[in-house]
Amino acid sequence: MNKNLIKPYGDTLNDGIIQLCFTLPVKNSAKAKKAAAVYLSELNLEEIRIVHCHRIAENFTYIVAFARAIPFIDYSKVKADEAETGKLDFYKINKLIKEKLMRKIVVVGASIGCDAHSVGIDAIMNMKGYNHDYGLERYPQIDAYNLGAQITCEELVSYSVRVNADAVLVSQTVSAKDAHIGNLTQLVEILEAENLKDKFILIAGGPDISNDFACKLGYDAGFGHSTIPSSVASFIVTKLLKKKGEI
Amino acid sequence: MNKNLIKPYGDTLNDGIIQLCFTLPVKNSAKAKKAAAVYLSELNLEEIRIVHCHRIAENFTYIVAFARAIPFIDYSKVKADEAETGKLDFYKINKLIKEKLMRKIVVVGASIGCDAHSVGIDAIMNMKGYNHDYGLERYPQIDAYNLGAQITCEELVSYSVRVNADAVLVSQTVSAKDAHIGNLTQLVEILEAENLKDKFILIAGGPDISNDFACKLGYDAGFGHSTIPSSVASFIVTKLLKKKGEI
Amino acid sequence: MAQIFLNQKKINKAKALGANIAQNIHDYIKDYTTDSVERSVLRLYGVDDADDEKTPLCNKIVDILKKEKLINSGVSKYFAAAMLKTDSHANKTAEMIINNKIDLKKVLSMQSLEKISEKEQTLAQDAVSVLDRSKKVKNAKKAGFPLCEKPYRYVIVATGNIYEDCTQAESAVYSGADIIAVIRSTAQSLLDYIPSGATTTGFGGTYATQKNFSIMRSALDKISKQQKRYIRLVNYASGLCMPEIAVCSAFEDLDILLNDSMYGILFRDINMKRTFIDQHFSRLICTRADIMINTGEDNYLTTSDAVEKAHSVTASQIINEAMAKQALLPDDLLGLGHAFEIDPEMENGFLYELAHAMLAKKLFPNAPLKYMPPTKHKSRDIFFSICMDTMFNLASIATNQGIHLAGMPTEAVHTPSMSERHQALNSVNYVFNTAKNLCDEIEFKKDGIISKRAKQVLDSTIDLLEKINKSGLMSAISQGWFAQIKREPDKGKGFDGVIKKSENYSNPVFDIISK
Amino acid sequence: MAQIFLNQKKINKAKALGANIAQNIHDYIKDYTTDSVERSVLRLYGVDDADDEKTPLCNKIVDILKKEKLINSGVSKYFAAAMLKTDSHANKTAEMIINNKIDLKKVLSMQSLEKISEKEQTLAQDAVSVLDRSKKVKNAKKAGFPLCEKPYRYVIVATGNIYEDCTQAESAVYSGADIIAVIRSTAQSLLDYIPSGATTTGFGGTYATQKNFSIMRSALDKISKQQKRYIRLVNYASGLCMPEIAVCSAFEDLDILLNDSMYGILFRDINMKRTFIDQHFSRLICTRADIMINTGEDNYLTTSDAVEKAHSVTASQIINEAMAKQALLPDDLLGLGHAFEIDPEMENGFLYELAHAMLAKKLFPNAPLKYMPPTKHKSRDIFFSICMDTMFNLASIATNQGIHLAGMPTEAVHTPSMSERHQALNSVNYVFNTAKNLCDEIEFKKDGIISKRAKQVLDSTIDLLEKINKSGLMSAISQGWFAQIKREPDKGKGFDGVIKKSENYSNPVFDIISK
Ligand code: B12
Ligand code: B12
Ligand SMILES: Cc1ncc(COP(=O)(O)O)c(C=O)c1O
Ligand SMILES: Cc1ncc(COP(=O)(O)O)c(C=O)c1O
Repeated sequence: MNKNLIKPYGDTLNDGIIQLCFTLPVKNSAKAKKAAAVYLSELNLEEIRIVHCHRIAENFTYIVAFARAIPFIDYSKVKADEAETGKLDFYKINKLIKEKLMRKIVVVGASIGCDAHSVGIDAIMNMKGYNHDYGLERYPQIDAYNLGAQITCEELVSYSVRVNADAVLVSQTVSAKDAHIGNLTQLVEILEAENLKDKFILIAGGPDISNDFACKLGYDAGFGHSTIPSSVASFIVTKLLKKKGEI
Repeated sequence: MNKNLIKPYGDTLNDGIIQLCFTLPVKNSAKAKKAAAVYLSELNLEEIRIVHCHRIAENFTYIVAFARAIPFIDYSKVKADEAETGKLDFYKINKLIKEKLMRKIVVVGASIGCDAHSVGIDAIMNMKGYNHDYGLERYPQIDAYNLGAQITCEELVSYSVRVNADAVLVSQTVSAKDAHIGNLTQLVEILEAENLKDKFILIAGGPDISNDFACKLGYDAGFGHSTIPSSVASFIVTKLLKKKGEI
Repeated sequence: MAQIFLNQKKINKAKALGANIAQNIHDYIKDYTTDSVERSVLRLYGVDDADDEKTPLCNKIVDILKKEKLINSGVSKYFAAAMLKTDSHANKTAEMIINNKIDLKKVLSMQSLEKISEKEQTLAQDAVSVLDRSKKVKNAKKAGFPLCEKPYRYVIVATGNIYEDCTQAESAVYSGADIIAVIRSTAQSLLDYIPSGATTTGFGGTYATQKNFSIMRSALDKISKQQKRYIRLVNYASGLCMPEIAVCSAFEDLDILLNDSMYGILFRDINMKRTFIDQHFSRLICTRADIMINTGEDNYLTTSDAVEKAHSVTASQIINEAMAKQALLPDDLLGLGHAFEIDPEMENGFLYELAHAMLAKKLFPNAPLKYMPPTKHKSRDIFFSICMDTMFNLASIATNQGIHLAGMPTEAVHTPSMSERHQALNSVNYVFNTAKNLCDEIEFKKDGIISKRAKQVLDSTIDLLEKINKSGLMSAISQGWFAQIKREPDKGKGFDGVIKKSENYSNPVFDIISK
Repeated sequence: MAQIFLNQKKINKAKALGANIAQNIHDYIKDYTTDSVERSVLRLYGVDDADDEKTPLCNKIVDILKKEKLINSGVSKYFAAAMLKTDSHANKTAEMIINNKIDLKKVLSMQSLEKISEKEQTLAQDAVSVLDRSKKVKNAKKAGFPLCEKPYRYVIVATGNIYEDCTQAESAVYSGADIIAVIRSTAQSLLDYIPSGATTTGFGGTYATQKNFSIMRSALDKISKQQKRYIRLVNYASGLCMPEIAVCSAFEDLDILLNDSMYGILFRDINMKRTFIDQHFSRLICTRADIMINTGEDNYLTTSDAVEKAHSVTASQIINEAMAKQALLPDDLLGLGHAFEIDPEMENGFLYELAHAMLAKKLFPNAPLKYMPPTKHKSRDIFFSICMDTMFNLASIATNQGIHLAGMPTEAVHTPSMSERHQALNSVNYVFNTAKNLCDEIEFKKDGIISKRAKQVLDSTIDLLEKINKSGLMSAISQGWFAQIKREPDKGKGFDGVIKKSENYSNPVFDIISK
């Protein structure tokens, strides 16, 4: 077999074992259990074991299951979709800015809309940083302005124009009912309307944000859960150098 | 929409939310995370969120994910596959045996092959019973013989012939690498070879045994996890009465 | 209960400092009212309708009074006068005011001040009897069931859709919940009005509306009967409408309100004066209607480190208690908050958690402490999160807490789904039962890590309270001493809703319930 | 350590009863040998090959001796004589015997008894030096790493395929495991021989073969180096080949063997005489090769109730200890077993667990107690199982256990997969770290539930031991006093392998290592 073909591993190569948990909106009964198995068979699974069924409300049944997943995928054809950061560190980044850009760069960050979560953007911007990686405020070659949370798109844009930002960092944490999509889209629309879209490197971040997702919304990059500040700085510098034709 | 169509429920009807956990045999990396998402998309899932990836060995990545399942199934078309027991209780069963069969019935039980798990068959046979439901030994109208664990098929068959059993109960707990299938099949083959297959009501039980599965192997019924003794007695009596033409 | 030794003199000192800090705030706020306080008066007088654009009538009336610069005297007398004029019920009167059928500028001069004052008294008495009724109704309901054992099992529902919330709540009660909190839609606390009607479109929570309160209350009453235990209902007051939410909650027989004297300031950038005034009136209403308050000290530990800043939680509890006492809240309605938020990677972190939890018990022995689960350090590996919650559940039962917020395996992922709430409650039920009397069994070494830690936090608390007392609470907040968030006294949302009372200000409800 | 008060006199009494019970068994077994003991001698002399049908040569030789009715004198002298005759190595000699190139009936008379005896001595000395070598090698390896902190984190692998087992073990060590146990294929304990070679086809476990031992040992040595800590390897002795497994384990530098004086009798229906004789010789080998034994009291609680029959666990520990002392095992190799098996629905069950765990610590303060996780009452709701294991982990660290078997979320579902082991170890690592010194902090009330319970179990243990001492252990077992399973002295598997020693029986290895 093509050794690039992979599927989940339980305790033996290619056994395909996966665990599932979900609730079905039916009364707990032998029929509900069977329905769970039938349902899972629709998900390309076999040897389905419904190991636990429990009534968690009049008409709802909680289910724990194990099964073998049938398909293989070709791992050699998978393409990762993280932002390309070049993985530079604090020192390299400052050195590059100083030597190649020959000026400090300006970064503005905020958590926009009604999102009150500031810890994420703080982790990227504050001196202290995150997970033993310094925040942007600590970079001697970066002027970092953190506007905090609950900032309207308008405020963010006008501030960024005022300080002549190179990059604008936007944080979004609440994603229930796609709350984040509305906010992120609005910002892009405003920038486009004011012809500012290409002036800034526009970056989105938050636990539920992927690079793919952000790029689709019109951002230059997206950073997800447990991002470290230097990855972001790395991305910005690389992008600026590219713009300047330095790489 | 047809109200019989169902899918998993997270916190809103038909949101399809399910949780999954599995390991992929690849090095933890952005590519591994993406592969996990690609894989799940092969399972008829959408809005896939790979929320956690962790290296658990050089070339293995542990993954926790949430996603929305796409298909609906028609609940009205699902047919439960439990053994039909009629759900009689201790008193009704004894009464039926006494009044309709007019003789005690004989039941032999054992955990066969190299399976040393006896707690399951004991739960069904012993006086004490299981989950506040008396075991078969307690039934005045049943002569119950529990041979215990690690019993060979031959021993079980010859004993059952000797006591002129009405029903033979077989327990199987170890199912790793399908160990139980071998044992259960062997018993049926021996009975068939000796032309005894129709002499006994043949019942299999154990945590991983379903009625469907047992019937496919040639058993009259199969009972799974948390079976209570009265369900089994109920099944036996109903079956005997049917044979006798009493129902 | 498991015991630790603390110096009673130090406890007294901390409490005295708290009282002083609260008194200083009280001295300031007594001369002020707010938009929301005035709107509350209208709600108490019966104005609960909204116009076609869903703007509450009480907002419109207060806006008119503000435009006319009449607001400093309070809405009470104007509205009483208007009612005398229309001789109709409150909503009708409100409509007529809004439609310019009645001119508030002139309404006072249209009848004798005595008659107006009499009408105000009647309206106020009626309002207060509605608050009293809520207390009675709840007590009667509770009396019908066996006493609920502490810690109460508290879970949230947060679908955004009040009807789905009911489904979720029913399931949660079925799995053992004693308390259901309907989380508000994100940023509702910044709305300067209460939305109206049944709603189905919240983000990360469901709008707090009077109608939603009543829908959930009925659902819970139904489940209460089925499950044969009283189920408490919680919503959130802190925000720009603190006192109004309190009024609606009293109307709909809610049991508990998230109601912190500083949460809105710190976490919502709401103006501090506005908040201090609002929380006071809202708490007076809670006192009268027998609504327990829950404070939000747990939130500090989402932005600060739980070990480093443990004393800020304790200091805030002491201040919240002192302010609650100003609003006459009895101890048994004082659900002071704290949280199990220490980094799970810290060596002996659990010992510190026990120390913190016992310190709170020791400082507030009669308050039903609200203990929050780990949230900030929750893993996205939901299987690991369950371990953390199990340890939290144990800390709670071992230290005899009052209200136990069930931690969710998916805390770091999404608002909980039905299955996750079930998983969470399974753990709570198991631990509370299997370790039921552990708290009566254990003693901690006098000179051990736990005892030392409790003492140390108390000492730091006293230091902090002394500093706050010296500078005043408002200045303390502006220096970032809580949650490391700085807020200015005259900045923040809702500052324009702070109103200086004029000499002839009247608010007879306030007068009755603050006695 | 958390303390409970127990009467030292009672402890002494219990121990004395245990010693007496063991002495009685010892008096019986000293006159017997078994097929497996004799095969062990052959293995110790170097016979480790199998024939084309994979039957071990040592089995064939013992069979020949039995057929010829020579076995009562022991295999040693016959084999020594044969080796003198062939002047070749052990396997070659064995082959020649099997192929009738050498007639064992005649071999003794072919040379002087003195020479034979000399040869026996040389063979035995060499064998013992191999055992000694194993001890040295292990100690040298351990010395290369920092001391491993207790409780050791122990997990099982059970894929059935030794190569997959290595993959699983590597992952487990990566997640924090200190000990890897390779579970045997179901019912291997009933095989009256040790399979040979690398195997990939076990059911619910992997065959214990010398080759498999060595494959796993190398894999672990590699990971040890990477992870910079010594990783211990465990296999199972109890069964029809107890002493032979011990020999193979010593050859391959295993660290721990499941080795119980009664497990095989009760749970495998192995003849009790056979078991008593086998366990004694196998333990002598363990003592010499520095292999820790783990006893199996935990198993009792899978068929009996953990509260009702707690004292049967304690009684069995005392007997196992006494028998181990007969085999010269030092305390630090005495991994006595017990388990966290109380019904999770029992009120205050956790308090009882603590009492049981502390009782064991108090009775065997210097033994590295092997603490087993909940298994029987594990839920098929894996999320709930994690809660139970988390509480178990806490009980373990709070009472300072020696060896901690990590409970698996899927215990009630299937043998653990790689992800599940990771989940299990995450919980262990978290709890052991967050509650690291809890054991030094807590004291239990003298008259509390926990202290009373410990006393009560000790009292019942003494009662039971007195009864056993009166009737004799064999009769006690036949009356079902352990695990409620009855076994007859002369029934059960392997009884035909019990051999009365003749006057001129010789087993020089036994003689050396039992001194
Ligand atoms: C702390 C917290 C709060 C605090 C926030 C305090 C503050 N000043 O930030 C308080 C208590 C105020 C709060 C309130 C609410 N919260 Co909240 N909160 C959390 C909590 C516990 C931790 C979040 C956190 O601080 N993480 C730590 C940081 C460092 O991680 P991070 O945000 O992911 O950031 C990292 C990356 O994502 C990335 N990143 C983030 N932003 C950016 C930006 C850029 C440009 C880049 C490059 C990278 C980047 O880098 C960071 C470092 O690696 C989470 C649960 C959890 N454990 O995750 C819930 C959580 C986020 N909250 C939630 C909710 C629903 C709310 C409320 C709406 C509840 C309610 N109805 O009242 C309210 C209202 C909030 C609002 N309107 O925004 C939900 C969100 C569900 C969802 N997915 O939609 C969560 C997941 C809890 C839950 N399970 O229900 N919350
Ligand atoms: C107790 C136990 C043991 C005891 C058994 C003692 C005894 N005398 O029975 C001991 C310690 C000896 C043991 C040993 C082993 N065990 Co074991 N054991 C368990 C354990 C913890 C509990 C099983 C139990 O007693 N359940 C309670 C009874 C009441 O439930 P039940 O068996 O499901 O029975 C109910 C129904 O299934 C049904 N039923 C059962 N039989 C029948 C028959 C009929 C006719 C009917 C109608 C109904 C019926 O009715 C019963 C009542 O509702 C399980 C884990 C778990 N929690 O489930 C592992 C488990 C079953 N064991 C397991 C294994 C692998 C082993 C070993 C092979 C390990 C090894 N390699 O050494 C050994 C060897 C066993 C062997 N050769 O058979 C695995 C099986 C994995 C698999 N699916 O293949 C399990 C699941 C543990 C695990 N996760 O690895 N085990
Ligand atoms: C005291 C208090 N009030 C209110 C809230 C919720 O407020 P908002 O609706 O602003 O998110 C919280 C949240 O945790 C709180 O602790
Ligand atoms: C002491 C002891 N020996 C052996 C075993 C395993 O034996 P078997 O291979 O017979 O299943 C166990 C199982 O738990 C045990 O506790």
